[in-house]
Amino acid sequence: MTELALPSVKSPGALRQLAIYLTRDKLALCAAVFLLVLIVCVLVGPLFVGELAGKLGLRQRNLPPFALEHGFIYILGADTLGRPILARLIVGAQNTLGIAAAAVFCSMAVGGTLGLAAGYSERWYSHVILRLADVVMSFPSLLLALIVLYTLGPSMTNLVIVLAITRMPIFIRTARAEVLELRERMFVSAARSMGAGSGRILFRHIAPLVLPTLVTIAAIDFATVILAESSLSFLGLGIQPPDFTWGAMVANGRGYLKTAWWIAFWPGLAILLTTLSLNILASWARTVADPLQRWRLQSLRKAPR
Amino acid sequence: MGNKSVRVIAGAMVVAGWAGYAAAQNASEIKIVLPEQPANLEPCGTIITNVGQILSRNVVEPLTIIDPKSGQPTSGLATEWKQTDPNTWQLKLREGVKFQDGAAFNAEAVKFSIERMTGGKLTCSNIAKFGNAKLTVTPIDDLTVEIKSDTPQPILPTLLSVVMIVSPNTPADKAVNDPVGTGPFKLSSFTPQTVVLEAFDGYWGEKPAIARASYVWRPESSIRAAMVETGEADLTPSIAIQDATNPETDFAYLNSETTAIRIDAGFAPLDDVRIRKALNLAIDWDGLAQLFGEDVQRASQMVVTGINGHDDKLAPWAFDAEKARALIAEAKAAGVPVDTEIELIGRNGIYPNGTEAMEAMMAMWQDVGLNVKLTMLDVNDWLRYLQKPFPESRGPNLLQMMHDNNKGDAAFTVPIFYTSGGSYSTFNDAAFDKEIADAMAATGEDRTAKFKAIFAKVHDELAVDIPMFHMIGYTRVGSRLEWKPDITTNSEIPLANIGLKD
Amino acid sequence: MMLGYIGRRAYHSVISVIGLLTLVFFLTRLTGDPSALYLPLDSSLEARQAFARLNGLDQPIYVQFFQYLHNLLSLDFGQSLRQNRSAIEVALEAFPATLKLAVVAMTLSIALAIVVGALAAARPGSLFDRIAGLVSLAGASTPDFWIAIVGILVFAVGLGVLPTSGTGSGLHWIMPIFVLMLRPFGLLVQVVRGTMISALASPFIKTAHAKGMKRRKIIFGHALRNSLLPVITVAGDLATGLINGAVVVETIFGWPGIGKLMIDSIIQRDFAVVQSTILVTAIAIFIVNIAIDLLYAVLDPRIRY
Amino acid sequence: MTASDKPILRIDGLTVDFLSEGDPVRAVDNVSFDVCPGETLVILGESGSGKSVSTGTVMGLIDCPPGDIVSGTLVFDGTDLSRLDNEGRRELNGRRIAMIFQDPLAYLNPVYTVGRQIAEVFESHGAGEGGAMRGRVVRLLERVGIPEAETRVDYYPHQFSGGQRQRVMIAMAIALEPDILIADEPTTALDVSVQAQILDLLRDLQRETGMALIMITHDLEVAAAMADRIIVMNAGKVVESGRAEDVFTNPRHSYTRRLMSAVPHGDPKKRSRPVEQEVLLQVADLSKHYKLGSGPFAPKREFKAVDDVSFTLRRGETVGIVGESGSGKSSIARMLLRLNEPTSGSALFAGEDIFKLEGRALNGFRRKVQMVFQDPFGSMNPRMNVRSIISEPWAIHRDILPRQRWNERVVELLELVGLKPEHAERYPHQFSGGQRQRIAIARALASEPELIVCDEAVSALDVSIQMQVIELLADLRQRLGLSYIFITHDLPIVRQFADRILVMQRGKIVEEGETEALFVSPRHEYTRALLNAVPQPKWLQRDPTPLAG
Repeated sequence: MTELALPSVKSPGALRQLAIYLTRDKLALCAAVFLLVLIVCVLVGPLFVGELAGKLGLRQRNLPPFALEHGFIYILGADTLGRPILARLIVGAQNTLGIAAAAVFCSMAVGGTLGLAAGYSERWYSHVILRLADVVMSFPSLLLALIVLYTLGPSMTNLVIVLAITRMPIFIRTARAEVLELRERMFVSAARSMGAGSGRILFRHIAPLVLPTLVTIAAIDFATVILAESSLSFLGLGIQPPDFTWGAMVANGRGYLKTAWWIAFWPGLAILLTTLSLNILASWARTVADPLQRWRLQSLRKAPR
Repeated sequence: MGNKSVRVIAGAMVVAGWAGYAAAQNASEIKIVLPEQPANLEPCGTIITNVGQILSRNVVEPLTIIDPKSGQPTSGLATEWKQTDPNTWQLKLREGVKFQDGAAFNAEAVKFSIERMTGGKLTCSNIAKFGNAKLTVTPIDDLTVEIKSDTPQPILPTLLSVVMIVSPNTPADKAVNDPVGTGPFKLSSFTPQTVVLEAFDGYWGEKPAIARASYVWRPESSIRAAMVETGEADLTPSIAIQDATNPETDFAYLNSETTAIRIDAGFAPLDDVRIRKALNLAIDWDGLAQLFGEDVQRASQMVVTGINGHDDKLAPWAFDAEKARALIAEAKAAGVPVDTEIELIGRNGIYPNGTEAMEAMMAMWQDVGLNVKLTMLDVNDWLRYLQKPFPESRGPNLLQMMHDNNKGDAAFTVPIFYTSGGSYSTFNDAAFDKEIADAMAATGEDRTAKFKAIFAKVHDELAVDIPMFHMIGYTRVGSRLEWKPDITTNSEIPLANIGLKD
Repeated sequence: MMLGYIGRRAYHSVISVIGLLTLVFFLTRLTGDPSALYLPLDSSLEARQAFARLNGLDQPIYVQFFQYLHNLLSLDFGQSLRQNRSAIEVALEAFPATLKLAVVAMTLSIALAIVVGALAAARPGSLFDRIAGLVSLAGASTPDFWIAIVGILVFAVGLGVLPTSGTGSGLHWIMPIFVLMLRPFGLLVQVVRGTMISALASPFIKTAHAKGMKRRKIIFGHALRNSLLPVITVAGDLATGLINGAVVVETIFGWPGIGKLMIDSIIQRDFAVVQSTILVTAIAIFIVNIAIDLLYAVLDPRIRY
Repeated sequence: MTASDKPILRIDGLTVDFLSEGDPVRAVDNVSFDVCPGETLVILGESGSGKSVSTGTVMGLIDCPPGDIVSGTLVFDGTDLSRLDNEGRRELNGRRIAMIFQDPLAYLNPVYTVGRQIAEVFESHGAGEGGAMRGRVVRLLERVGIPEAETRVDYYPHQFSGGQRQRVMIAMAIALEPDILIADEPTTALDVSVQAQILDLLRDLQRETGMALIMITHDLEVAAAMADRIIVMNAGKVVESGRAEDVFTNPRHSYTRRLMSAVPHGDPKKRSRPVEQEVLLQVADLSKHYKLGSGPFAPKREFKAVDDVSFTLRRGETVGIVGESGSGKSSIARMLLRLNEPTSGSALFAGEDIFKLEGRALNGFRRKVQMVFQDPFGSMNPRMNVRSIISEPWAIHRDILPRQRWNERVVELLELVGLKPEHAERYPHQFSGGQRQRIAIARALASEPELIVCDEAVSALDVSIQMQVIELLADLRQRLGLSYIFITHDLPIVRQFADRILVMQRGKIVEEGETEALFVSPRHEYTRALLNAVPQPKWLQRDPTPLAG
């Protein structure tokens, strides 16, 4: 991972600066707006369309999109049980993003902490942690997921646990690598010479500098997790009906791609746009973080000739 | 960029590629695409769909063959049979039959095959059809055998349709992947990609039109359909209804599978017959039927027409939400805890659109005020609920299930479902067990009548299950083939019956 | 020294592999007794118990485990319940198919990603850069099974230029490879671009300019060579993660590889095969990692083990 | 040939902006100068004076954030450089105009052998191919004084010492005998002795090839040693220019005068008042050995970073430890602060052995001894603002100060080190080098220490700033009765600040003595070498006999 350090976001000035940089990159702006809208939908949407999403309409199975006679909610068409796809997209977003967010957060928190420990100390447990990471790394994550889900049963929580575990190594390794570099920095020696204990150095001095990197990875991982979840659904082990996610919607609709493409298309598109937005924002953040690149996002005014 | 990259690769590969891909198979060679890879090719496992569809009556042949129309056994490798006493049958064997390895087909070979099945040294699925009967086979002469059983076997000839005769040179103590039988085709190769059969010149019967058949497998229905459409394959025995879009090539057939929901009558509120009837009444059957295609038949019992014991008069439950609500209210008044959560246990991929069906039914039941919650399980967990011993932890539950009886007689259905000892049965009623025992022992008209009575009672009085539909399978048959699926297609695809247009 | 290093790595990997196998053993056993799966639905309880006895599944789990370890010592990896032959044989038979897929896909992704990424980095913000970025990210953001099925419907059924699935001619490779490439290619382009940009900003590039070197030589000779290391790291992780993509691709395109085998055998509870596949893939992954480390040493003279 | 008077390069009214958020930052403002063949022009200025930028434009190297040439002409040998396209520029670079940089390690590509990198110069200008080139490269390396050039030609940059790397850079630059060599701070990162050698090399090469040499430096000695003519830059403007001797002997511009006055000269008043006899620190037989040989090629051997060092420090005294890089002076500092454990030896601080302290005792000791590091930026957490940086010692040692008094104390300290109260809310990156070092000192003072160890505390700063910081330290010493261990590679600086000086070489103390005495009559030859290494002004050197064409 390339070293990323977002400009300190403590002062409001920095925040405004970030906002300005965002407006300079149209693509990133669109991505941000899209995600914003999405989050709003997730928060308030279910209140309005919650029960519609489960409402059977066997008489309007596979209703094609852009037909308004059944009402606007059917604008994107209806699925194999005649349920409005739009409503299901909104409700599905809640599960999809909920699961991804939870999984990514867990793996970042746990993996990050383990990585810090493994990087800072030379004791036995740092070796254990690394071997652990190796084990998970050399364990095809889909298989791990399948086994655990078979063992624990495919519930929402277990799904989160599995996805979190499979994504953990990357955080462990990155955090460790960063710590190995940071702990040799002068200000760490300075702190130690002042008598600061390991805990203080680790969490007051090192962690804050590792965090931005982890956050950026998390953004990219968020996308990975959404995709992983959809792959699980494809193998029939994602989240189980009556609950559903975008991945599950794509998986269920895939059989109809030829006859009723819209059933799998819209959720597929939703996944694509979401992950794409996250990736775009991540690479935008990389540019902002890089002092050699940041100027690309600045308004450069030349002196009058 | 991604697309550009494809172009690049394509460009690179087209040259090398074209030849291999475009080479059309020659006329008498066909390719069949199955939904899944056969785990093995053990002839004793032909009742497993994807094994049977390859081996049964192609490589290995049974002693008797069930006639799809009547459900009665007809001559296979055994030409005629008679019952000498309730426990004993005597068979005449076909003359001039050779095994593909040159060994002669005779009474000894039959003895060997049956003992190999029943020996218990290898896992033999087919033997399950015999229940726990102990068979002793004694050759009378070269082409006559006598089969003795410890219990009366009124329908032994029917049972014999699952006895696949293998060459005496087959190892008797371990399962094999290179079966040798008497069939019109012999196994040419078995790789993770494909199984290839080639015509066997020494076949006793008439020479089939097909010279060579290769089997491949694709789990995605849409892809199987596409393969036949593009001519990469000539036949796929099962595609999902949504893929059966072309009347020229796609044929529906009653596939002897009956779908149902089992009610676990052991728990309140399901122990109350009113609730069980309400469950039957609450479903919008016509609406549900759309999930499986307009040709599905609404089922009132667990066997299809043509199976001895099927009761054509028996009318299925009709959709009547009001009546359902009334029954529930009545039960509630009588103190039945109707609000208890009822777990609806489904199984992933049990049949096309099975999951959607469960979702729909859950919604409908909730609609009439029953607290039904859906849980989808994978096969292995689902089996724990299907078969005894049931999990201790279970509460009131409904189980999605599918029953396939293409063996011509209700005997393959009734005992497992409705006797106290039956491995699917959730209730025990000594009197009812007695009735079933009688039916099992009876023969002819009497037998048929008894089974009909049983189905009627199950449906009208006990309502311990919710028969859904007699299912329709869809096959896609390439334009150059002359073939129609029938009720046996799920268990066998005799290549000999496939003709070639030209 | 080099040998010593490899020895150390090998030792670590052996530990992880053993840990892995133990984990898999117990996890899989937790998914329940498979007897019922292998017998027809209407088979009796006795039949099932007989089956369990026949395959030693009735033993207490720790006994089974020691039995397993004991057999391992004599390189007996157990029998496949499903295919009634040696499990390792099954795994090894399936492995090459996947290996071929992975190697081709990875090589192409890396090669293409380097070219595209380098060109994008040469003129950051240019039209090419933006398009390349968008396309690559989109590639990395699409559910692979979805794109696979769409691909079949379009190229095989619609246009009829490619075979739907299966193996054989070169044409059969195109779609699986393409689907498998999407994600690695997408992510690698990002990495290459990022590292190239920072490499192009590094002082020795100034020197090269001061020498009067040609721009092309500077980009591909100096900058690229120095930005390869992180690319290789990421490529390595992607390669090890490729097995997941392989599962989907193999399932859809009927490719008889180890990924599909893995999933099938866990679904079928064919424990011995699951363990064997894990063993094979884990070893493969371990070899990849070693190779990467050695590649480091080759590419960067400062790195010595 | 001798310095002709016809300029090979003439720059007129060059103005360069750095574009950034909002208004552009003027880096170079209307700068004009020229240089003739065989002549050495020194551009003298402190960091940020724009001296590097002006020459960067000559090579067409302007780094991000993007530079923008607002106006000015750069005429090289009759061609206007600002009108050249990339190809034309490429033709000139390396062939007729060459450049060497401050930090050779960074400016050499780590993954290619030096031989290859030098050969590239020939290739780029179609001046030779494959086998033949190797010979030329080797000869070049020999010329710039790389021993065993025949084999080292295949070595990688990291396998050379700092001085040798700079020689490699030079070899690369002179490969095609350019008309102009631009040297941007070529010796700044090097030890004085090495610096002298490099300067000699440059002089010799110039004499041989008759090339013009444009030398950029902030170091007055170096400037004096090299310059024929000199221009002094400050804040992007040329403030003074002329013959070196004139500028140095009677500077006219005020800024130049300040620079000159910043040149250290032994001024007793900066020394501490007579010291008490109480011994504060007693170091005995201190050693630190490192096990080497983790590499594949290096055999297992032991490296003695610090070898059996003993010295004493009285309360209120300042001891200077002088030595070049790798002499082990910093290792001593790190051990005294318990950052590294010694291999053997003892150090009694106020009677207690530092190396035996544990737990609370150790914390107590850490309060009394503080360190000021070379790189103030690196020694501060970029994520913490000045307030939390300075108050960190109180957060660690709870008993020093009650929390409610922190803020006012921070303000006191800031004022004490000459900063403003409002600085408390800012972050390190918002300060200049000198200010950062003041913050570092404030932090050191926060725990009311008795001894402050300064490890190269001023080396990274511009000369004028250096003096201010030294004065601050001296002033604090008076007011707070502090003791210092002052570690540096720069003799002149300690001369006016330290009471006693230890000269270290390869982990050993080779000479110890009262400052004046040591400067006037150095006994050990290494000390002498160090003193002589300080370059002599060119106009005092006996004039080099010019070589014929």
